[in-house]
Amino acid sequence: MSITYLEAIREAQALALKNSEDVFIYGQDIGLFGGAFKSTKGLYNDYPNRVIDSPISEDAMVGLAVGAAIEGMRPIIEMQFADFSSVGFNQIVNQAATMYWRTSVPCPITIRLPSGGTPGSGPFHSQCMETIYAHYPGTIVMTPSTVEDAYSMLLEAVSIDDPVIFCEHKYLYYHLKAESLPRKALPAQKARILRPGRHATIIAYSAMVHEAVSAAEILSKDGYEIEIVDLRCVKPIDIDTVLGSIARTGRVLAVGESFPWGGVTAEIISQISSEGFNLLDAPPARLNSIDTPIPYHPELWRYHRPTANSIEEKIRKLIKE
Amino acid sequence: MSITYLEAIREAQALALKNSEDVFIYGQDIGLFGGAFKSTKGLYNDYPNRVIDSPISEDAMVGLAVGAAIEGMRPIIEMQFADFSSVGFNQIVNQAATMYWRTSVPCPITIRLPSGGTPGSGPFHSQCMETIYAHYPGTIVMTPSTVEDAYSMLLEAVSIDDPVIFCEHKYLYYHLKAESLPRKALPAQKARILRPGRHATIIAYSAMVHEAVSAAEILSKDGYEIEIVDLRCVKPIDIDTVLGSIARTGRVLAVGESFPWGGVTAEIISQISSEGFNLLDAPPARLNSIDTPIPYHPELWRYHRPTANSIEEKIRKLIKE
Amino acid sequence: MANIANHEEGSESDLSKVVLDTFRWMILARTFEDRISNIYRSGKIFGGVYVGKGQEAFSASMAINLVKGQDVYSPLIRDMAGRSAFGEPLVDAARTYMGSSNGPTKGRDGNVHRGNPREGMPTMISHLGAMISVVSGVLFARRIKGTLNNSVGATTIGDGGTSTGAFHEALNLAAVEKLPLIVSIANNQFAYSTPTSKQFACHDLVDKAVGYGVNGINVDGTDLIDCIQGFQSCIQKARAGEGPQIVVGNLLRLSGHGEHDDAPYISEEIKKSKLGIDCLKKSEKRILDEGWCNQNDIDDMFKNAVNEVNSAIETAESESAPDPYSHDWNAYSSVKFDQ
Amino acid sequence: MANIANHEEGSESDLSKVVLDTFRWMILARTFEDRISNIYRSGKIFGGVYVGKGQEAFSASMAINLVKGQDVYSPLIRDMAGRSAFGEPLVDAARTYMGSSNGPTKGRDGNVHRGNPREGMPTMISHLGAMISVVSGVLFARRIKGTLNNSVGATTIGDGGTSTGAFHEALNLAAVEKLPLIVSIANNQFAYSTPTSKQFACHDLVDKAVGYGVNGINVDGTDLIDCIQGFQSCIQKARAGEGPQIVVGNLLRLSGHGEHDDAPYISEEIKKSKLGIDCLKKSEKRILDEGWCNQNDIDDMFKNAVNEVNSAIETAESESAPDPYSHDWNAYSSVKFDQ
Ligand SMILES: Cc1ncc(C[n+]2csc(CCOP(=O)(O)OP(=O)(O)O)c2C)c(N)n1
Ligand SMILES: Cc1ncc(C[n+]2csc(CCOP(=O)(O)OP(=O)(O)O)c2C)c(N)n1
Ligand SMILES: [Mg+2]
Ligand SMILES: [Mg+2]
Repeated sequence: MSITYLEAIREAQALALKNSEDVFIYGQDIGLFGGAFKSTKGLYNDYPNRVIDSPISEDAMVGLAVGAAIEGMRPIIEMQFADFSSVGFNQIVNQAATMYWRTSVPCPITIRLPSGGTPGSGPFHSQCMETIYAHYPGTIVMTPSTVEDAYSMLLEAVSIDDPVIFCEHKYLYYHLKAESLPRKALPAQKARILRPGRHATIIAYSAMVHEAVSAAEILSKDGYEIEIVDLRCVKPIDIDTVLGSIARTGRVLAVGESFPWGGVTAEIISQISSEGFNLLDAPPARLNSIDTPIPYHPELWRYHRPTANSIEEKIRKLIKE
Repeated sequence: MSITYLEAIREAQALALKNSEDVFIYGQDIGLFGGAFKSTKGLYNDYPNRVIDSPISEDAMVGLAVGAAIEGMRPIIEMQFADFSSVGFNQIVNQAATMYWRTSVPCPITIRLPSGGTPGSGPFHSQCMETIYAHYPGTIVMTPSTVEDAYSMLLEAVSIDDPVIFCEHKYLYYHLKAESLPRKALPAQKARILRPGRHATIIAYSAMVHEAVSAAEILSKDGYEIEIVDLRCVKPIDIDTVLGSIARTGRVLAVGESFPWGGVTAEIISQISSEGFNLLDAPPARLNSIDTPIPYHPELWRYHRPTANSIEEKIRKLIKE
Repeated sequence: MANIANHEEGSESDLSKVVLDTFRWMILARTFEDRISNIYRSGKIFGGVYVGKGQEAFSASMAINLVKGQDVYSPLIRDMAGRSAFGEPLVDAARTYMGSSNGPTKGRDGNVHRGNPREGMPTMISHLGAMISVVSGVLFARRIKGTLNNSVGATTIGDGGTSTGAFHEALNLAAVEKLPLIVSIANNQFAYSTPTSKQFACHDLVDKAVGYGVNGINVDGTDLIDCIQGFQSCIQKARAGEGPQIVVGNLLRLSGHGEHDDAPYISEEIKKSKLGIDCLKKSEKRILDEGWCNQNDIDDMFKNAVNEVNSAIETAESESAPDPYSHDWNAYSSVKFDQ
Repeated sequence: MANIANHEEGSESDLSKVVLDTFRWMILARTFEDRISNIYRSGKIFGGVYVGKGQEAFSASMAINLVKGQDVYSPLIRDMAGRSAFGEPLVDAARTYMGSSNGPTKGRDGNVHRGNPREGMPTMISHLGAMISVVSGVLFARRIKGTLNNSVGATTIGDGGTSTGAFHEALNLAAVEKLPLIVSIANNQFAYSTPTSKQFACHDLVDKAVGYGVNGINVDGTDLIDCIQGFQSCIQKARAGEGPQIVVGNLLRLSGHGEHDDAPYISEEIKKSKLGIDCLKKSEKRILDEGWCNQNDIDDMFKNAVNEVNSAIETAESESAPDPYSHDWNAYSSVKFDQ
């Protein structure tokens, strides 16, 4: 058997629907059609009452989820693309994320954001929005990078009593395969040391983890052992695991696919600098996309986002400092 | 004569309307009524054709501004409170901010966000949203802290060919006074050394500049000379001025009123750590609000945001490290 | 004072009973808000004060037709009367204004931002239009769970709030799902200073109903009996499965937008028009004319209201403000983490 | 082929002329999109392909009534025919699909995301509903500047797009400002897979017009002459200062949502209904029946279209892809700064 990242997301939803009658899925075209990416394929057949097509109304979709959460349910909202969640932004950050704090009533909703770039998708079907949502108090923001994590973290997201922004990466949907789904899993809020090393640490998440791994493989040919930390969850950040790694390597590069200003890499480098200053043997480095909208043309797109090559280059510099 | 921060904003708009027939102001209650904060008071009388009340439609207000900008005008949009710009978020970050890059047609709009906390305003009338907008490519984000800057930077904002998010701080509206309006001004994108020092640098912007100054005054009694850099513009950040200051002091604290995750302080500390690592004699420090929504009750509010006292405390620690 | 909701239709004594009940809540709301305005003017309220003066009949008439413990009610800024009629303890209101740490939000949010989502009162955020989909979500969940039974969800908005995308998306969604949702639109002719002519171009707000495929009616918002009967019929339709209902109330707010605002933009002409009639006075006159009670009874109602208000405010004032040092600074229910 | 917009009404020869002109653009659009679909299937297009098959009559009829250089037109994904009729150079379309660096977005955005804001064609973003307020803004600016004259702004949306808050806010704003805005709603019965029954509950989309206080009409989207005349009358009304106009076209998309989609959700029944009629074939028959031209002329039109398409695609294919190393990576017009 072999299962893709996309199938893992579907399986997690199937299990969540099975485990609890409080779970339902709401989104555009997610019913009989199975979703724009087919991540709810077949679920409508098994749970016609709980896999429901919505109008094109992201604001109301999120509001509806909040109301259902008040009523004790655990809705999953699928945005057709992460980019369109901008229309539901107000309900996410002001309604859902503040609910528990204002009223002491939890708001267990999961918002699935098909995120990130793929060639030819352009500025409005490629965005990574973890930074926007993580900035606001009250949200938990997950960014799984593996098939196993996509599965176990989505299940955990649905079980958490707070709003979870689940950033699933579209580039990984079909590219990534695993042999089987996990039975046990690291808690979602723990970072994972994906690859041990000693010359430098790369902190990455989501699709960038794989670029980092490729870079590390290239660098290993020159004898560099690069440790890779997969953040998994970007809010909260498991800073202890991060600092533990830097304690071993003394050098760090944070890599993120999203825009450069104030994103995950800024938060992580800033936390490292404040809390792990004395662990650092060289200036901490960052790598993000270029500060423009995400280009449509694959030639431009490949250059716009960090890749194994640009990571490799950055690490070579970092190691020399 | 004495002029407040709020009056400076009105005067800048009056001058902008006078200087160019391409300028108009659009927003809720900004016409005859003069705006919720009276920052357009009297302007309707002089320019009834260009100071226009809008319906409660933040999405459409921004869209309209973009259309007018295409047509060569330079609209100023007033959001009644920064917090409500969340409803116009999509048009701001996806329509306005990407316009030039997609089409080579500039989008000279200014969006005024009455920002920041005042006692008793609560979670939805107190937000600082500079982080959200600065994250996206294509926006310029200004955060004036003085009466003079409020005036000159708003004039510059209107003259800039890109969308400017103008974060004016409500706490400063009436609290801050100057003798007169400036005739010459530092370009908006330059940071300002507000107070020279040698023991540490505080990087601040908007209302936090004044808390920093108060902290510095307290600390000066103990012989500590604290340099204060007022960022003025948070995107782009004038990193050269920042690094210049740190080269003198070796220690830095970045202070921001907004939520702690990934904001201006993260970006600035992260840039400093990467580019000015060797200038640092101690771990760079940050101070932001607590990671909850902004509380209504003044007792809670004062504790939630950074104050002169909490800044002072942080600096004392920083100096000992 | 019991919350009378399930009276039978048509009977004269039933009508008089519900009118008197509703009238009492109107008096309580007016008395409370007048008092809060005074305290505001003395500088003792943190933040703004927004009152429902002139809108009490419309507001309370919706809520009086709801059943607490069964129905959902999400009020907005001018719904003091509706809140009371729905069953919100007066002391909760007082605590929120006075910043007591015992209030429903513990001092975290203020004035009109109180509620109890688990007791059928989702708590408003300031962004206009945002509560309609939340109420719809509660109903949607109940339908999935099979617990909808006879319940309805009700929420309110102003003439200005109809311009929001949130209003549109939520109402359209509720119509598609045929949810038992009642949206009352208090058309008080202004959104802050903005007259309806700069807010919408339809002839009548109720004209929007057909575009959503829902039922809509107009009521005279200054007339208590018209309000009660209008809501009664619409709420019954919603309970009967006829889908969302819009009830437009035509009236005037007899105050500024907030108590800081002396509303120079409201013309004398409109104040003197039919819209400017004070629903409280009109109700009183009608009640007396109909002989449903006498002047003494009404005087007692006002006295009782003053006593209730005094005691609620005293309680709230005697309670401590939230203490930032012992406050639970955690925006998360599931986790405790530092950032 | 000139863009005929200001023909006089009523005259038979005028009608035949505009029908033939429009029909030519329909043919060009169909030919081009069929070709692009083929290229897509051969794997040579980056990203998705969304075509307007079945919607050409409705799309082109709006644009043929507009005047380039005067009016504003912001098309959406199914408006290849309208774009052509408005005057978009075919090679711009080809360049965008083929990723030529000479295209209007220089490879920065793709397929349907092309335009020329300064030439009256604001460029769509993907978020549905977002262009309506932009077009309104152009008109609003012209009115302020006194340059509105006779011009109108036109934009299109689908049945699904009417559920967005952006649609509502923009249409309401345009109605309040009485802008000469025409919004065509192509009701092709589905939004991706979602049928209209899950999208709105009104009896007819045109019922929304009264709620905005604007004029609205229905046209048979499969019938070219009905489309042309419908748009003609509405655009004339807008020019005459009668404010926003809604034109609902009832039709079916004769393709998948995108070329990746074989649309199993569209039933045979609806395909065989009147809605499923191919507007191109219907127009051809009508033209021949009326004797407005003969079969040879029509064959020539198709041949010409093929030639035009071939040459546009050849040009685009011969051009270079954008080069990331020399590309101007700057999202700012006013400043050049590194982040
Ligand atoms: C989305 C949004 N934009 C702006 C505001 C600021 N605001 C608060 S109340 C108000 C006027 C509301 O008018 P209306 O809906 O008619 O209600 P009324 O105050 O008349 O009861 C405005 C503009 C807001 N709360 N939400
Ligand atoms: C705000 C927003 N949400 C979701 C989408 C994703 N999306 C793209 S096209 C589409 C269906 C549109 O349906 P309709 O408006 O009927 O137009 P049609 O495709 O039928 O021409 C959807 C949901 C989007 N583009 N914008
Ligand atoms: Mg109103
Ligand atoms: Mg459609």
